[in-house]
Formats: sequence, structure tokens, C-alpha cells
Amino acid sequence: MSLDKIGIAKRIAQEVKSGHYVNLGIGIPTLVANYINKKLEVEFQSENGLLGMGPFPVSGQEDADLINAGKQTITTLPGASFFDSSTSFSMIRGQHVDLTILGAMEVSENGDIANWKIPGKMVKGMGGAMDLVASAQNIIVAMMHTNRQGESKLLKKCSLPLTGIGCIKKIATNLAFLEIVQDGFKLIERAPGVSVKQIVDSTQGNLIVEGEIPEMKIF
Amino acid sequence: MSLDKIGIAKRIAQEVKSGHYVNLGIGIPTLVANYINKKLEVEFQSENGLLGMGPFPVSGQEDADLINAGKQTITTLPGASFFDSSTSFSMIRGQHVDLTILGAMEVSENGDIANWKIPGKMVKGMGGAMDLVASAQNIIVAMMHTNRQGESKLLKKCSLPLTGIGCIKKIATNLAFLEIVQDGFKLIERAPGVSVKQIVDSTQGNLIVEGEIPEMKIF
Amino acid sequence: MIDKRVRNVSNALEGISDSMTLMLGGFGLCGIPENCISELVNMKVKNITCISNNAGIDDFGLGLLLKDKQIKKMISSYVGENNEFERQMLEGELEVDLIPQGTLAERCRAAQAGIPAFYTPAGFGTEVGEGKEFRDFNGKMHLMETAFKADFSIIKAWKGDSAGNLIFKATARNFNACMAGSAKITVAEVEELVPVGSLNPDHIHIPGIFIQRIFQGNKYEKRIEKRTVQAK
Amino acid sequence: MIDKRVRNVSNALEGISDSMTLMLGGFGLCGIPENCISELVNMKVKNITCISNNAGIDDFGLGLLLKDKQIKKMISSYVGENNEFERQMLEGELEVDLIPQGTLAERCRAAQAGIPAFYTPAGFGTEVGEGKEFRDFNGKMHLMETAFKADFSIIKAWKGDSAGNLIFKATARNFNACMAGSAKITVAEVEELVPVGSLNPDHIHIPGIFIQRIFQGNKYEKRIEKRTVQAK
Repeated sequence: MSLDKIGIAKRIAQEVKSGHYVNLGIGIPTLVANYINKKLEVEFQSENGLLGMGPFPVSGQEDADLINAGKQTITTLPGASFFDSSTSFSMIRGQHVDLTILGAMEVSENGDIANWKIPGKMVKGMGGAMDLVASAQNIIVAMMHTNRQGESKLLKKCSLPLTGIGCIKKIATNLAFLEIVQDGFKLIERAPGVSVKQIVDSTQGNLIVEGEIPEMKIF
Repeated sequence: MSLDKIGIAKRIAQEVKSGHYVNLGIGIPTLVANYINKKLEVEFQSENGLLGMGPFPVSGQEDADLINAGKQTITTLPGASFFDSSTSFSMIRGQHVDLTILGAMEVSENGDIANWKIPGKMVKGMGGAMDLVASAQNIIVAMMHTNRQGESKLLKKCSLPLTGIGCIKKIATNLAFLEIVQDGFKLIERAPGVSVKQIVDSTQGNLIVEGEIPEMKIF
Repeated sequence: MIDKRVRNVSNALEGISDSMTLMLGGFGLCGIPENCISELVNMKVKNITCISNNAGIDDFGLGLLLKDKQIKKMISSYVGENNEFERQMLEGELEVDLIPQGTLAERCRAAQAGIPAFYTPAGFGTEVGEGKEFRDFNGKMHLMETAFKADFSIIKAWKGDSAGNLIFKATARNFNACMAGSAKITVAEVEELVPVGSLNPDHIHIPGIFIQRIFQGNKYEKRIEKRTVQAK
Repeated sequence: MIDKRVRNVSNALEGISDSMTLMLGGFGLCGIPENCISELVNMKVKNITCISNNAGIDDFGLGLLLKDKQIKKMISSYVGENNEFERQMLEGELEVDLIPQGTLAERCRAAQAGIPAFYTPAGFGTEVGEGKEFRDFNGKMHLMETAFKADFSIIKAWKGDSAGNLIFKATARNFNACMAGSAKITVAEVEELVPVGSLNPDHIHIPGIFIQRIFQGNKYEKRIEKRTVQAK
């Protein structure tokens, strides 16, 4: 058994601390918002120009002028503010955003990340991802441990064009929660029901397994 | 006979064109606002964060939160806007302000200006003057032709610390209106009742006198 | 007050010709200058370089210009919502310069602010940094990025007055504010053009000095790209 | 919502100690953080470096810190209204770094925006440029200027909410907005602290993310430096 996307989102939600301004990328990261402890003081930043992002609107309340960075209609919470794109990236580049959660195609054992381009195939652009990974102090990658072909996405070296170098600190996958340390991927927790061997087999980069590896607690 | 400060301001006012955003320095430049043809579309920028500056308030209407760059209480005109200091200097550095009028202690024949410091004596600071002279396309200096000792302020080379280099295009003094060209100060107009000889005698830098020099028309 | 009003969209875009570089505001379809984009289609200008965060969708926004092959080059951060774009790019019909969104915004702002170049860490060590100057500040590598140069900047605001002062609504501010005054001529289209004096000077997002021409758009479709709602 | 409220000025300035670098907002006496300045006098912190456009007047604003010789160095653009300042500077008791106002504002904004350095033409060819890197862009010489580094930024707004969102009034915005988020800790004092949700998100000048601590000042004198009126 391994985690589904919601499970990954739930595990990442545990990393969010009170007082955090959080930027969520599209895909699994967006789901994280649903599982953060409601008692925490947290605000979501959307890089198209919104701080204090709320849930999706109820039908009939959609506003074309109010979207998130994924172009989805959204709402604001009390205390929200709007601003332009250069101010938004002042928040990001200036390290005012405390936590960045984003998806990845590949992560390497030294913390490089590739998530924006497959040459000759997918060229959608990096959006704000390069700014985020270049500046964020605290980045968590949310992704499947392997790709559709079953190949590891935790590599010695990324094969795809990079988004940023040496910037990733934590990774949550369907199989494990890992931290990137000096020598590679340090296994912190196993997904419920997943064995260390399964994680070892699914990790191409250097995996550090020290002592007993606890199982994640997903509520 | 030579111009007084009001006369200088009146002469400079003739240089203001419709559509101009104008930044006025303290002293004589401030007076220019009073003599601009009311039919022209002109807006005044104050670098502390105001566009659309109006006249001084009537007594009792002063607002401590509404001042100009000279720290004087002022008012706004319809269409005014407030902004922060970095936006204000975006207007100046980005050449959105069309005309800058400022005072000077010295101007040299190649367009250098000194107006911010007398070493060991007066050290008030440059304020916004260095930004203004470095970026403005169109700068008019308003000043007396000579200092209190009767020495020329239109020099071959400035003796005081510079505010900017090669930036001044036009000068209005109590004696004359001049333009700075390739080879020096070109005499354009004489102040009413002032002879060319008087101007020659009061100018240390290279003065170019070509043909008949008309007398200013000051209304 | 300096009156910036022009009669209509055609007067607003007067002077735009083939091979120019245009900046266009908006994020996705949010806050795009709809009326000006339609007019660019009508004008049939060709070979244009567009600086715009996104490239619209197949049948709206900049997608309309792509469809008619009016665009020679796109400078954007994300173009993922447009199939025709991806086709033209992969087949080499379209030049594309993909740059980080924050760098894009700041290069617009730098043009507005008269700052010819600045340093940012975004993209260092990636192909974005190839051929660019880099430099260590405080133990971290940064790329030198330069201000954009464009012939026209075309933006959209919610309300504007005759003096060119602009107010944006919600997240429709985005690149529209960064691009005001970032080109020789900035054209602003607004949903509502109000008389001078009706906007609170403290609420103005972009002072009129950054705007050369302003007009009220005929109509706004304001299409939603991804309508997402929650169960009631 | 992240609550940024602190009980009072003394909590707001907790952690400030001798030899720190402080940024202080305001232009002249307009928009200065009066309550924080009084508290700095009470705290008797010494040897501080102040980044502030002006230095107050002899008996108000930063003049109060100068009088008590709490300031080691001033980084300002214009200090002409303060006789004690001029005396201390000319007699070498005070270090002074005078820099162009636009450069001052942009170096604050650069710190806020994570831009370590930028280029500006201001000051090239003058003593401001001495010892600084310069470079030609588009045929014009520019100086490289770096972002400020400060321990605390202390600013004043008109209204603020518990989340740290700020709204300024008229020309009291000035450097206060540029300095928000330009130091490790930004303290905002406001004339009126309102509940979260009472400010229109489109009217907020500085989003709360740039502010770490906020409080409502006890009283505001708001002294006018040059009362100038016209004949009725």
C-alpha cells in the first residue's frame, strides 16, 4: 500500500507551522490547504497577486477577476490583500514567504529539481517555479516516487532541464517522507504499509537509511 | 536693471509646455508654478509622493500628512495621486517627468551642475537632486548669475562638489536666458534692460554671443 | 490635469506597426486588454514580439493573434494553456523566450523605473542562466537581468480617469501594474472611465504619469479559464 | 490570518540593542514613527546606524536621538533642517553617508524585494560614485547600488489591521512603504488598529506579509515642519 495524492497532501500538511505564509503549486500541493490544522495561523500566497487566499467559491459566486496562480476561480479570507506581480515576487524573492510546496518531475540527491520542461515534448514554461525555488528557505516537493514507467524520480542527477539547484530540503512521495542532507536522500518516514526495501528499490539516488524508520501517521 | 526672483520664475514659466509633468525644486523654481499659463495642461510632481500638487492651503486647512518635497503644507488638485518614494523615483529615473526646474550654486559650460554641498560648511545633502539631474531629459536651472561676492556662477568648470555631469540644457538667471551647447553657454535672451556686455562680464565660462540678442518678454 | 483620453481603441493603438515589441498585461485570461487584442487582430499587424506572462487560450486572448500568425516571438513565463502555441513552438514557427515569472515582472518594473539592470537568483544554474552574467552576492549566485524595451505597453484596468489614473480590481492587477510606463507609449483600456476627481488619490494604483492614452472598452467578456467551485 | 499585534511600543521594539542598524520611515516630520522614536530615546540604545531620508529637527523626530548622541551614523539624503545634526557632522562626532533620495528609496525596496543590487545613473561622476562600480547601459553610465541590510525597520501607517496590512494617508506614505519588509523585523505603528476584514483588499498599500509586529500608537503629535498657507 502506498499513499494517494490526498495522503501525500495530508503528510505535507503536518509540516506547516503557525505563522507560515505558504505558496502552493498546482496539483498535489493545492490539496495541502484542505488538511492543515484549522487552529494554525497560516496564510496562502498566490503569486498572481493575492495573499489570504480562501477556498473555491460556491457556484454563482465566481469572479473572473479573482483567480489563483492555477487560473482557478477562488475566494479571499478576511485580512486578504491584492497586489501586482512585481510585489508578489518581492514577497517570494525577498524570502517573506515561509514555505513553498511544489510538484516535481525529478529531484536529485543534492537538492536539484526539474519540473518545468521536457525538451521537444512539454514546454509549458516555468511560471513562478524558478523564482520560488531560487529564494525559498523551506521547500517541500510533493510527487510520486516513480514515474509512469516505474522509474525513480529521486535521482543521482536530474536528466531533465533544471528548475533550480541545491534548493530542495524535503520530499513527500507516495512511498516516503525524505530530507535532503549532505550525502543524499535521508529516509525519515515510510508511508503506511510501505517497506524500507520498497523505498530502496524505488530510489535511484543515494538513499540514507539510519536505524528504525517509523511509519507516517496520516489522519 | 536685472530680473528679480519672480522675473526669473516668469521667464522659466514660458518654457513649460502643455502635457508636461514638472518637478520644481525649492526656492525660485517653486515660484514658477504661479506664472504658468492657466490654459496649459500641466501637472506638478513632488518627489515625496504626490502628483497633481495644488497651491498652499488656506489657513486652517493645513494637513500634516500632506506636504511637498520642501516640507511645506500644500493641497492637491483633481486627478492627484499619492505614492511611495520608490514609485516617485521610478517616475523620475524612468524619465516620466518631462521637465525639472532646480536651483544651482554653479553650472559649468559643459552642463555640469553643483548645488548640494559646500565642503566643511554646508552639508545638507542632495535630496532628490542627483536622481533628477541624472535622468531628466529637460532641466532648467534657475539662479542668480553671480554670487554674493559678485563672482560668476556660470563657470568653465565647477569648483564645488558636483550634483551631476553634462546634464544641464537651459539656464535662466537674473541677467539672461542661456542654453548649453557644444562649446559653452549660448546667450539666447537678455533680461530687460541688461546689456550683452553686462552678461559677458558676469560670465566666467565660455559665452557664445551670435548676432543680435533679443530682450526677454516678461509679462 | 493632463488629459489622456483617446476616442476609441483604434486611436489608442495608433502607431503600432509590423515588427514592433508589445507588452500586454494580464495573468491567464484575468485582466487582459480584450479590446486592444481584438483591435490588433483587425489591424493585421505582423511579426510582433509579445511580452506577456501567458499566451491566452486557443480562441481568446493572445491565442487570437497566434492563430493568425501575427506573433513572431513570445516572451512569457507560462504558456501551458494554448495548444496552437505549443504546436507552433515545437515546430519552430514561433520563437519563444521562457523566463521566470518574477524576473518577467521585475524586468517590466525595471523599464518603468529607469533601472537598466538588476540581479536575481532565479534561474541560476538552469538553462535560463546560459549566456547570462552571474555574480555572487552574500554567498549566493545571481543572474544579471536587464530592463525590457518595448514600443507599446497595453494594459487593462477596472476604473480609470481622464488623467490616466488607474485602479485595478482583485487579481486582475497582476502584470498590468508592472507594465504601466514600461514602454514608450502605454495604452490603458478600462471598464469604466470616470471624470477626473472621482478617484480617491490614496486608492490609485497607477498614477496617470505612466499612461499616455486611455479609453473605455466597448465590452468585456472576461472569460473564466478554469471555473472551479465547491459543493454548497 | 496571522496575528501580528503586540501589546505596546515596548514589545514592538523588543530585541533592539546597541550598535544595530535601524531603518526609519517618514519624509521630514511627515509620517514618522513618533511612538517608536520616543521609545528608542527611553531605551537609551547607543551607537545605532539610522537609515532615514531625513534627520528630524532639533527637538522632534530623529533629532531627539541625535540630541542624546544615540546615533553613530546616519544614512540619509537630506539633513538640512537640523542644526545639531550639522554641528555633530561638521565636528566629526557623527558619521554621515549622504546618498541620492531615489537611490535611498530603491536600496530599501531592493532589500524588501530580494534584489541584492541594481544600477542607477544617479550620482555617476560625483563624489557619490567614488569607489563604486559603474557600467555603461544604453550609452549612459550607471552606478551599481546594493540593497540595504538592517536589523529593524520601523514604519508608521495611518490604518492597519491585526494581520499587519497597512494603509497610508496622503504623502505620509513616502519611505514607510519602501521600508516595509526591508529588515529582518519590520515594526509598524498605526494611528488606528482595525479588526481584520475591515480593510478593502484593493486599498491595502502594504500586505501584512512584510510586517512582523503592529501596534496602535498612544498619541500622535504630527508636527508640521513648514506651515505654509495662502492668503484667503
